[in-house]
Amino acid sequence: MANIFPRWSNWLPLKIIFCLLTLGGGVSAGVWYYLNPEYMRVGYQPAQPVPFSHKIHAGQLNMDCRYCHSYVETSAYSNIPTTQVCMNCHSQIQGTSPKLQLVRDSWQTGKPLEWVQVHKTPEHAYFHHSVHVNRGVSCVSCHGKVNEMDVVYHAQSHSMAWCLDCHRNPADFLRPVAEVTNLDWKPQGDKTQREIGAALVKDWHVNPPVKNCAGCHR
Amino acid sequence: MSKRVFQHPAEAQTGKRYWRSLGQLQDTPEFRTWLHREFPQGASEVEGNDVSRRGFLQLMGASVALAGLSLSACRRPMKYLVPFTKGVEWSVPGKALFFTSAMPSRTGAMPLVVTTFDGRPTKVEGNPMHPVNKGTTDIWAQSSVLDLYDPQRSQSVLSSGKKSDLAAFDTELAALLNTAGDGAGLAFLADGSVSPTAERLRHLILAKYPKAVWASYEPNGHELENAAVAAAFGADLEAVPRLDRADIVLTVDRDILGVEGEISSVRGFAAKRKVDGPKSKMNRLYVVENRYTLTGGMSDHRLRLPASRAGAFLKALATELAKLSGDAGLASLASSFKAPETKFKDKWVEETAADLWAHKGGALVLAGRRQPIAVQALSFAINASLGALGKTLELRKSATAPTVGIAALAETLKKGHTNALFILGANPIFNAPADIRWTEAQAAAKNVIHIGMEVSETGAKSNWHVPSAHYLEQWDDARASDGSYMVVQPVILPLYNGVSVNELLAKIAGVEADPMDLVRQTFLAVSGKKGDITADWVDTLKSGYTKGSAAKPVVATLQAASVAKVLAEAPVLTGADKDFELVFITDSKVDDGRYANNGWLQELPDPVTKLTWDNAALISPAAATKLGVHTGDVLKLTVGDKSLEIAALILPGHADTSISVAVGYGRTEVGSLGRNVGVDVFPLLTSTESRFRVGVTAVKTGKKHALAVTQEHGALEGRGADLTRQATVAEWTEKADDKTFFKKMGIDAHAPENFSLYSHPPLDDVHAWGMTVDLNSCIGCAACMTACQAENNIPIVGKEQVINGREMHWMRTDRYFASEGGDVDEPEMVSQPLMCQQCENAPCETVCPVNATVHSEDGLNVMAYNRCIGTRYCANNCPFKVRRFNFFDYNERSITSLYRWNMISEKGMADSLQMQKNPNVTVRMRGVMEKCTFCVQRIQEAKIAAKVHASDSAGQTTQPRVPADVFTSACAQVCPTDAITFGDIRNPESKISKLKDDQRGYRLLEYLNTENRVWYLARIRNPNPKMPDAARAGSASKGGHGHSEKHESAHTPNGGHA
Amino acid sequence: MSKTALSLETPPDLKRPALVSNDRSIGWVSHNVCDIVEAPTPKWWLLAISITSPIALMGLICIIYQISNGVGVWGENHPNGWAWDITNFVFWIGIGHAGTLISAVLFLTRQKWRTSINRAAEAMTLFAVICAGIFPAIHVGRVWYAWFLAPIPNTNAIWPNFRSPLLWDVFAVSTYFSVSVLFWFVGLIPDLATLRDRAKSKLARTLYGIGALGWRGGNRQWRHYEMAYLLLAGLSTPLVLSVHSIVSFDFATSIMPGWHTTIFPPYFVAGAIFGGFAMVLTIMLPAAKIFPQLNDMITRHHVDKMAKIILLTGSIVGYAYLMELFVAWYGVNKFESFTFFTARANVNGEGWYQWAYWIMMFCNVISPQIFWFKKMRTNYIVVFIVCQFVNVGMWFERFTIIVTSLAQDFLPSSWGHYAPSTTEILTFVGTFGIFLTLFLVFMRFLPMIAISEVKGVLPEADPHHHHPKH
Amino acid sequence: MSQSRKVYGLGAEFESAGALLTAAAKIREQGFSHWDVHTPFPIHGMDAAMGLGKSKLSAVVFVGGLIGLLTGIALVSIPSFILYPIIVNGKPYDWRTGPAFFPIIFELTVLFSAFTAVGTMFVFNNLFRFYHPVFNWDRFTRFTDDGFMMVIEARDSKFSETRTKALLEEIGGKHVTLIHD
Repeated sequence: MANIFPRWSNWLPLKIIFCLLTLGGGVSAGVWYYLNPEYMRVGYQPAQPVPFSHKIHAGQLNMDCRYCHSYVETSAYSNIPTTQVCMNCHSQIQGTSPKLQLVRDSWQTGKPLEWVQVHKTPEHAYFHHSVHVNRGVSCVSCHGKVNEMDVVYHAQSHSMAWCLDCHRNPADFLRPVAEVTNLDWKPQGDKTQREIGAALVKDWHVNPPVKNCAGCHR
Repeated sequence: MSKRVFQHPAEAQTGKRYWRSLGQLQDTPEFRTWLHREFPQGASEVEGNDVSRRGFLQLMGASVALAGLSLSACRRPMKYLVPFTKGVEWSVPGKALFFTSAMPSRTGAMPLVVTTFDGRPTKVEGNPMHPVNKGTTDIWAQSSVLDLYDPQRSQSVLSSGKKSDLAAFDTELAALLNTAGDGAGLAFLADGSVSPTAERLRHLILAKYPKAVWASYEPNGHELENAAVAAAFGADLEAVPRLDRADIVLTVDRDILGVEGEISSVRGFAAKRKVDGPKSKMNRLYVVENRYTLTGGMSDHRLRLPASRAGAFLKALATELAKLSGDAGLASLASSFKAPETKFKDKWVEETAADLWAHKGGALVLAGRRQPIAVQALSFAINASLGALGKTLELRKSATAPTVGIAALAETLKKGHTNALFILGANPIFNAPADIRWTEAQAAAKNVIHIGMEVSETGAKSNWHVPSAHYLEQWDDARASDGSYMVVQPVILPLYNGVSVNELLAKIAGVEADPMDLVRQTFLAVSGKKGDITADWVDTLKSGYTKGSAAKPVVATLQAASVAKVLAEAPVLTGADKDFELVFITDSKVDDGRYANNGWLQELPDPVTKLTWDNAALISPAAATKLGVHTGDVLKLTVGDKSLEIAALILPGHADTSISVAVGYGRTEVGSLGRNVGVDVFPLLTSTESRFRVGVTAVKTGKKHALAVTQEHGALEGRGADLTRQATVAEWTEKADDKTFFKKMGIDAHAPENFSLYSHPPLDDVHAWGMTVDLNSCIGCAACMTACQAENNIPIVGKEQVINGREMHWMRTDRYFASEGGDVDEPEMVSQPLMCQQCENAPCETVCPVNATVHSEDGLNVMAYNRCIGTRYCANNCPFKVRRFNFFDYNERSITSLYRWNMISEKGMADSLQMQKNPNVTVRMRGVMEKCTFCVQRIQEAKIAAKVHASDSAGQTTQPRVPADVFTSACAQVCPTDAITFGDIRNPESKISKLKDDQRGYRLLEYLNTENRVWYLARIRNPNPKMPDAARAGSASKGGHGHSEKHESAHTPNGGHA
Repeated sequence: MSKTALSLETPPDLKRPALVSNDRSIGWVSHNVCDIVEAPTPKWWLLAISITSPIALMGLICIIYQISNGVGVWGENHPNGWAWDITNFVFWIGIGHAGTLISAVLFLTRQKWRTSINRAAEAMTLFAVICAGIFPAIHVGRVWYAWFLAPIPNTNAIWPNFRSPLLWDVFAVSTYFSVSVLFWFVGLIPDLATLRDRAKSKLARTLYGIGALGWRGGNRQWRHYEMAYLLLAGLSTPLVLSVHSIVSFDFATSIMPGWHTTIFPPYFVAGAIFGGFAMVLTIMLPAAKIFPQLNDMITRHHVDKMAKIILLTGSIVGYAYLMELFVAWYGVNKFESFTFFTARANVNGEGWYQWAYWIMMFCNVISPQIFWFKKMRTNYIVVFIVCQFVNVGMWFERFTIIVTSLAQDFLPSSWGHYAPSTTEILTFVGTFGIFLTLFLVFMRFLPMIAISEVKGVLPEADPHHHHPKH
Repeated sequence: MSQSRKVYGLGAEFESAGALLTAAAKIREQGFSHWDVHTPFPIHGMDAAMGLGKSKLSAVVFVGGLIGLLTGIALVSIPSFILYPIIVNGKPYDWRTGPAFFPIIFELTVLFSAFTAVGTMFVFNNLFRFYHPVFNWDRFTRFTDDGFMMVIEARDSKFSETRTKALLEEIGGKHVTLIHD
C-alpha cells in the first residue's frame, strides 16, 4: 500500500508549531501590554462638564492646590471644591463667561456639578491623602504636572507595584513638606533628590508599610 | 443614598460645634483619637447610587471579564464626583463627626456618642464622660443603628390601613381635639421609656384635658416591683441596687447582670470583681434561680430552684436571719408569709444567711421583678434588717408620676366612652396580657391613633398610624439609670418622614414650638434656673448630660405594717407541686418583640442558650428525660384553657419542675426578618400577681422544629484547665508567689518547653498590638459581638445558614457547662470571648497558597480580602476556628434567595443599609475568608493620625508613635465590665503592657507555640468555705471530664443535622 | 533493556506460567486487540455510554450551579472548611496512582506481566486525575481568581506562597498529569501505527496515521524509543511517590490533631496503590468478561498477582491505622488521643463519625485478608467484590481523616457537624459519569492492550525461539 | 508509482525475529551503514547485531532535568527571598525554610526531564515525518503486524540494485523489492 500522507505533510508539523508559538507569544505580549494599568489608566482624559483649566489656575495664576482641594492636609480624601469655592472668584471675574454657565446654574439652583472622576483608588485599597502630603510626598508624584494640564488626565499607573516603588524607596520621592504643592520643585543646590530624600527619611523616621498588607487593605 | 442625608439639620449644628470644641477643650484620650480619626473616600463625593465599596469585588470581576471582550472596555466605567454646592459646616468629606446623644430605654437611657460620616450615623459608642457607663454600651445600643436604617420601618401615615399623609392626620387630629372638651373621651397609652419632655407635655395635656386617662405599659416592666417598693417604703419611690457597694450579693430569681439589671449594676458588680492579686478584696455572689442566667454564670454559689419557690426560699432565709439578728419583726413577717413547703439543699440557707449577716451593711438581697409583690416586699424587709437601706440598696424618687396600668385602661375603654385613644410606641395588641382582652378594648375606642417606628400589630388595627422618628432622628431628652438628665440630639433628618412622639404630644397639648425648643423648655424646667440658661444648655450638649442632675437618694424606712399586710394577704401558691411552672423571661435580644426586625439581634446568640432566630421552652435534662424529648422536639404547654406548641431546648442547670420561655417572638405585623420567628407566648401571660404560672402541663407532640444554635457542644471535654482556667481565692492565695501557677495548667503543665528551629523575622514596628480578656469580670453578655458586627460590616446569614453552621460573627462568646464528674443538673457555666488570637506564628498563614493572609510588623495576622481565593485551608488550620468564610454573597443577596441561581436572582443591598456600613472597612464578597483584625481600620487611622501629627517636625527619636490607649478596638470599647483590654504591648505606659504580665495571664494552647497576642486572665471564684458546695467552685477547670456521655444531648442542642 | 552482544545466549527458562496462554502467535495478538476497535459498535457500549454521559452532564451542571452561587450550596461550614470536595480529590488522585505505578515501577522491576494491563491502567490514571483535578479547582470560593496561584509577574507585585502545601499540590498534580499523558502517548505510538496499517476507512487511517506520527518501527527508532520509555519510567516512579506524599502534606504539615502525623506520606502512597489496583480490577474484570479474546492476555495469573499487591498494600494501610492509634495512646497529647479514640474510633460514645471509621477499618483492613487464599485470589467474583469494598473503604478513609479532625478539634465550642448537600453528592456522582464515559470512549477507539509490548513477551518474540511457524 | 522516480532502496522480509537478527548481523559484516530493520516490537540483541551503541538520549534528558532544577530554584527563591519577602507563619525568608520549597523544585525537575525525553525522542527518531518512501513498498506495513522487514537505502555507498538484492535473498530475505522514492 502507498503512503497515507503526501510529501508536503512532512513540513506541516513544523509550520503548525511555528504558528502556535507566534500566536501564543503575540497573545501574551498583548495581554502584558494592554491589560496593564500603564496602558489602561495612564492617559485617561475624560471631558469635564465645565472646561476648567488647571493650567490656567494652578499654572499661570499659580494658585495653591489647597485653595480648592482644601481638606487634603486633614482628610484622607482630597475634596473636589464646592460650587461656592468657584463662585468666590467668579462672581467677580468672568461673571458672564458662557464657559461658567453650568457653575452659575449650580450656584443658583443648588444642584451640584458632576465632575467626571479621573483618579480612582480601587475600592479595596485605602489611600490616605493627608498622611502623604504631610510627610513630604508631593501631589506631582501621583497626579503628574497638573499645573500644565488644560484637561486633567491620568499621569501615573496607580498600580500596586507602582505604589510599592515609592513605599520601598521613599528617598527617591520625598521633599520638604513646604514644597509638596510646588509641582515644579527641583532638588535645590548640588544635592540630588536621593540625598535630600534620604536625609528626610532619616530625620522623620519614615517607614511606609511594605510588608504590612493592612497598611492599605483593611 | 438619598441626598437628604447631606443637608445637615440646622439645629444639629449647634450641637456639632459645641461637641467639636469640647474635643479640643477636654483633652481626654478618647477625644484626641476621635478628632484625629479620618478615613478615605468621602462617600458623599462619590455619586449617591454608586455603592461600589459594597460590590467592589464584583466590579473588579466585571472589568476583568470586559477586558477579554474589547480593549476599550478596559477603561473604567464612568463615575462622577458630586461635591456640595455650598460647603456644610463642620463636615469634612471623609472625616467623622461625633455627637452626644442618648438611647431611651425603660431601664434608664444609655448615654451615647454617635459617630457620623458625611451625615450618616454609622456607629454609637457609650459616652465616656458619663458616670453611668463610662463609654461602654450594650447590645441594644449597638444594634439601634441598624434599626435606624431598617428599610422595613414604617414610612408613611396610614389612615385605617391606607396610605395617607401628615396633613390629613393633622386635620383629623384637630377635629378630634375640638370635640375633646374636658378630655373625658381621651386616653393615652405610653410605653415605659417616657422622656422628661414627654412627661412635661403629659402634664400640660392633663391640665388641658383633666379627665383624660393616661396609662403606661411595658410587658417586661417594673409594675410588680414598683408596687412592692410602694408597699415597703411608700409611693413613687424606686429602689436602686448599688452593687458597687455590696460585698455579699444574693439574687433570688433576678438576672441582675443580664436582662433584669441596668448597666450601672453590671459595672458596679464588675468593679467589685476586679482583682490584681490574691489579697485584693472581691465580692461574693449567691444566686437562686430556676434557669441559668448570666448572673448564675458569675455566681460563686448557685441554688437551682423553681421561680415559684423563691418566696419559700426568702421566707426560710428571713427566718434564719431573724434567728441570727434576733430581729423579731422580720421573724413575724416571715412567719406570716404562707409559702409552699420546700426542701432546700442542706445548710444552703443557713450558711447563706450567716454570710449575709456577717457582712451586715455590705450585704444585698435582690428578688426577681417577676415575683409576687409579697415576695419582693419580703426581700426589702430582709434588706432592711441587713442594714442595706441607703447603703447597698438606695431609694429615690421616681422621675415619672405614677400612671394607671393597662388593665385599668382596658376596663375604661370597654365602657365605650373613649373617643380617641393615643398609643405612643406601645404594641399592646401583641404584648398585652391575654386576660385583659385588649383587642376588644381597643376596638371599643372610636378612634385609635398609633405612633411607632413600625406599623406593628397595634398600628394595623388602629384608625391612624403615624411613623415615629428614630431616636437618632429627633430632639428629645432622657434620664440615665442614675437619673441624670441627658439631651438626645438628632444626627440625621428623619429618613422616612417620622414624627417624634414629642411633636405629637405638643400638638395635642397645643404647644407651638419646634422640637428643639420643646426640649430646651424641659431643660429649663429641670435645671430649675431662671433667665438665660444657654451656658448650661451648651454644657449639657457638650458633655451629653447635665452634671449634678443625678437623682438624690431619699432616706426611707421599712413600713413593716404595710409589708405585713401584703404578706398576710398574699395568696398561697397552689398547684406548684404537680406539673411544671412556666416562667416568662425577658428575651436577651428582641426584648418584648420591639427589636424583632433587627437582623443583628435576631442572629446574636443568646448568651446562655446560644439560640438564634427563635425562642424555645427551656427545660432541664432531667425534665427532658421525663418527657422523653430532645432539643428540637415540640412540646405542647397547657395552662388553664390556653395552650401553645413550642420547641424544647435542653439547658443544663435548669430547675427540673420549671419551664422558661422568652416573650417577644412570634410577631406577625413586622418586617420580613422578624415575621413569624419563634412562638408568641403572650397568650399564656396573664396580669396576675406574678410573671410565672404554676400548674402547667407539658406533653411531647412528636413534631420537630429546627433550632438554630450557634454552639453545638457545651461540654469542656476535660479541657477546662486548658481553655478556661480558674482558681478559688483560697487556691490562689496558696500559690500567690507561683508566677507560673495559671500558666502551667492542663496540657501546659506537662508539655515540654517550646522551641523553634527558626528565628522569627523581626516584628520591628514601634507598635505591637495585643489584647487581654479578664475572664473574672467577663459576664458573657455578647455586647462585644454586636459591637464587632456594627464596626466591621459583618453580614447576617439567616436562620437556615446558622443551622448549617455558617454564622459570620468574627468574635464569639463561648459558653461552657462543665463540672467534675459530668453533672448536667448543676454544672458550672463559664463564658469566654474568643476573637482571632493574632498568633505571631500563625498556622493559617503558611497554608495560604496566594499569600492572602500574612503578618504585619506590628504583629497582626492581616487578611487581604481582595487577594483571597477562598480555599478555606487557613480556617481548617486555625486551632481556634475564628476565621469566617463567605459561603454566599451575604451582602448582595437576601438571606431568602441564597440558593436561587445567581444569574436569575436579584442582587444588591437596600440603600439605607448601605448607608450604615463603616466606610473604613471593606465589605467582603462571597468566596472570601474574613476574620477579626483587632479593628485594623482603627489601628491604621491612629497610626496615620500620629504620622500626620508628626509631619516634618524634626528631632523625633523614633518613628511616629500612637500614644498609649488613645483608641481601642470595638469589642474593648463596648465591654460594660471592661473585661477586654486592647493596646500596644510595646508601649510601657499602656494598660495592656502591665495586664498581660499579670499572674493570672495565660494564652490558649500555649504548647502549639503559636505565640498568641491575646492573653486571658484566669477566672477567680470566691466561694464561701462553709458552704456545702464550696468545693465545686472552679471545678470546670479541674480537668474533670466535662459532661457525662449519656447527657450529650443536653449540650448538643443542635445535634440534629449530622 | 538492550542486552550486549555477549549475552546473546538467553538464560535457561525459569518455570513460569506463560504470560499469554494458549501459545498465541504475534499476528493473533494484533488481530484480537485491534478487533475490539475495528468491530462494529456493540449494543452494550451504546447502552453504557447513554447512561454514563448524562450522569457526567449532571455533574457538570452541578459544578456550574456551585460556581455561580458560591460554595454555600455544598455542605461545608465552620469548622468543616473541607469535606467531600477534598475527600473526593484525594480519592480520585489515589486511584490515579495505579496506572503509572504499573507502567513505571513494574517496568523498572521487569515485571513482564504488566504488559497486558498497563495500557488500560494508564488510561484509567489519566481519567482519574482529570476527575481529581476538578475538585480542588472548584472548591475555591472565587474560581475566577484561581490564576493567583500561578507564579506570573503582575502589576500587584504579589507572588504565590511557595510554602503552602496547596500550591505544592497544584504543581504536583499538574506535573503528574502531564507526565502521565506523555507516558501513555509514547506507549501508544507503535500500536497506533498498527491500527493505522490495519485501518480500512480513509478517515481512520488518517487519524491513526496522525497519532502514529509516521512510526516506522525501525530498530534505529526502537532504541531511542526504549531509552525514552525507560527514562519516563524512571522519572514517573519518584513522581508517583511524590504526588501522594505531597497530597498527604496538605494534612501532615497542618497542626490539626489527626492531620499532624509523620506517617502520612508512606501511608497515603500505600493507600493510593491499594485503591488504584482495586479500581484497575474493577474495570479489567468486566472488560475481560466482555471481550473473551482478552482472556488469554489477562489471565488468572494477572488477577492473582494484583490481588497479592492489594493484600500487601492493604496490610500496610492497616498497620498505619494501628500505628496512629498507638502513637495517640503512647503520646500524652489529650487532643490527639481524643481525635483518634473518641472522634474516630469512638470508644466512649462521644464521637460523631465512628461509622465512617469502622467502615474504613473493615473495608481496607479486614476484607483484603481473604486474599491470603489463592482460591480467593483467582476467583473473579470474590476479587471483584473485595475490590468494591476497597473502593468504598478508601473513600471513607479520606472522609474520616478530613471531617473527624475538623468537626471535633481543639475548642469544643467550635465543634460542628457536617452533612453533604444534594449538589455535593450529585457532583461526586457526576465525576464517576465523567470517568466511565472517558473510559468507554478510550475502550472503543484505542487499543486497550499494549500490542507491541505483549508481542515482545511472546515466546515467539525471542530471536532464539524456534518452533514451527504457523 | 512511476519507474521514473529515483530508487530509495531495497526491502526484504524475513520470517522470524531470529532470522532477522542473524540477517542483520550479516549485513553489518558487509559494512552497510544506511539500512534498518523494521519490526513489530524491539528485538533483543538487535542493537548489538546492527552495531548500534547506547542511545544518547539520556545525556540530553540530564541537561533538561538540570534546567528544570535551576528553574525551580529560581522560581521559588527569587520571589520569596528577593522580590517580595513577606512574614509568613513566623518563618524566616531564606534557605532555612528550604524544605518547604523542595516539592516544587522536584516537580519542575521531573516535568522538564519528561518533556525533554519525549521531545528529544521525537527528534532523534525523526517522527512527525508522515510521508516516507518505505511506505511505498506495499508489504512494508506488515511490520506493525507480524512482519520482520529490512530496508537498505540506495544512498549507501555499498548499495547496488543487483548485488544487494542477491545478498538479501542469500541471507533469507523474502519478497525482496525495489523501493522507489
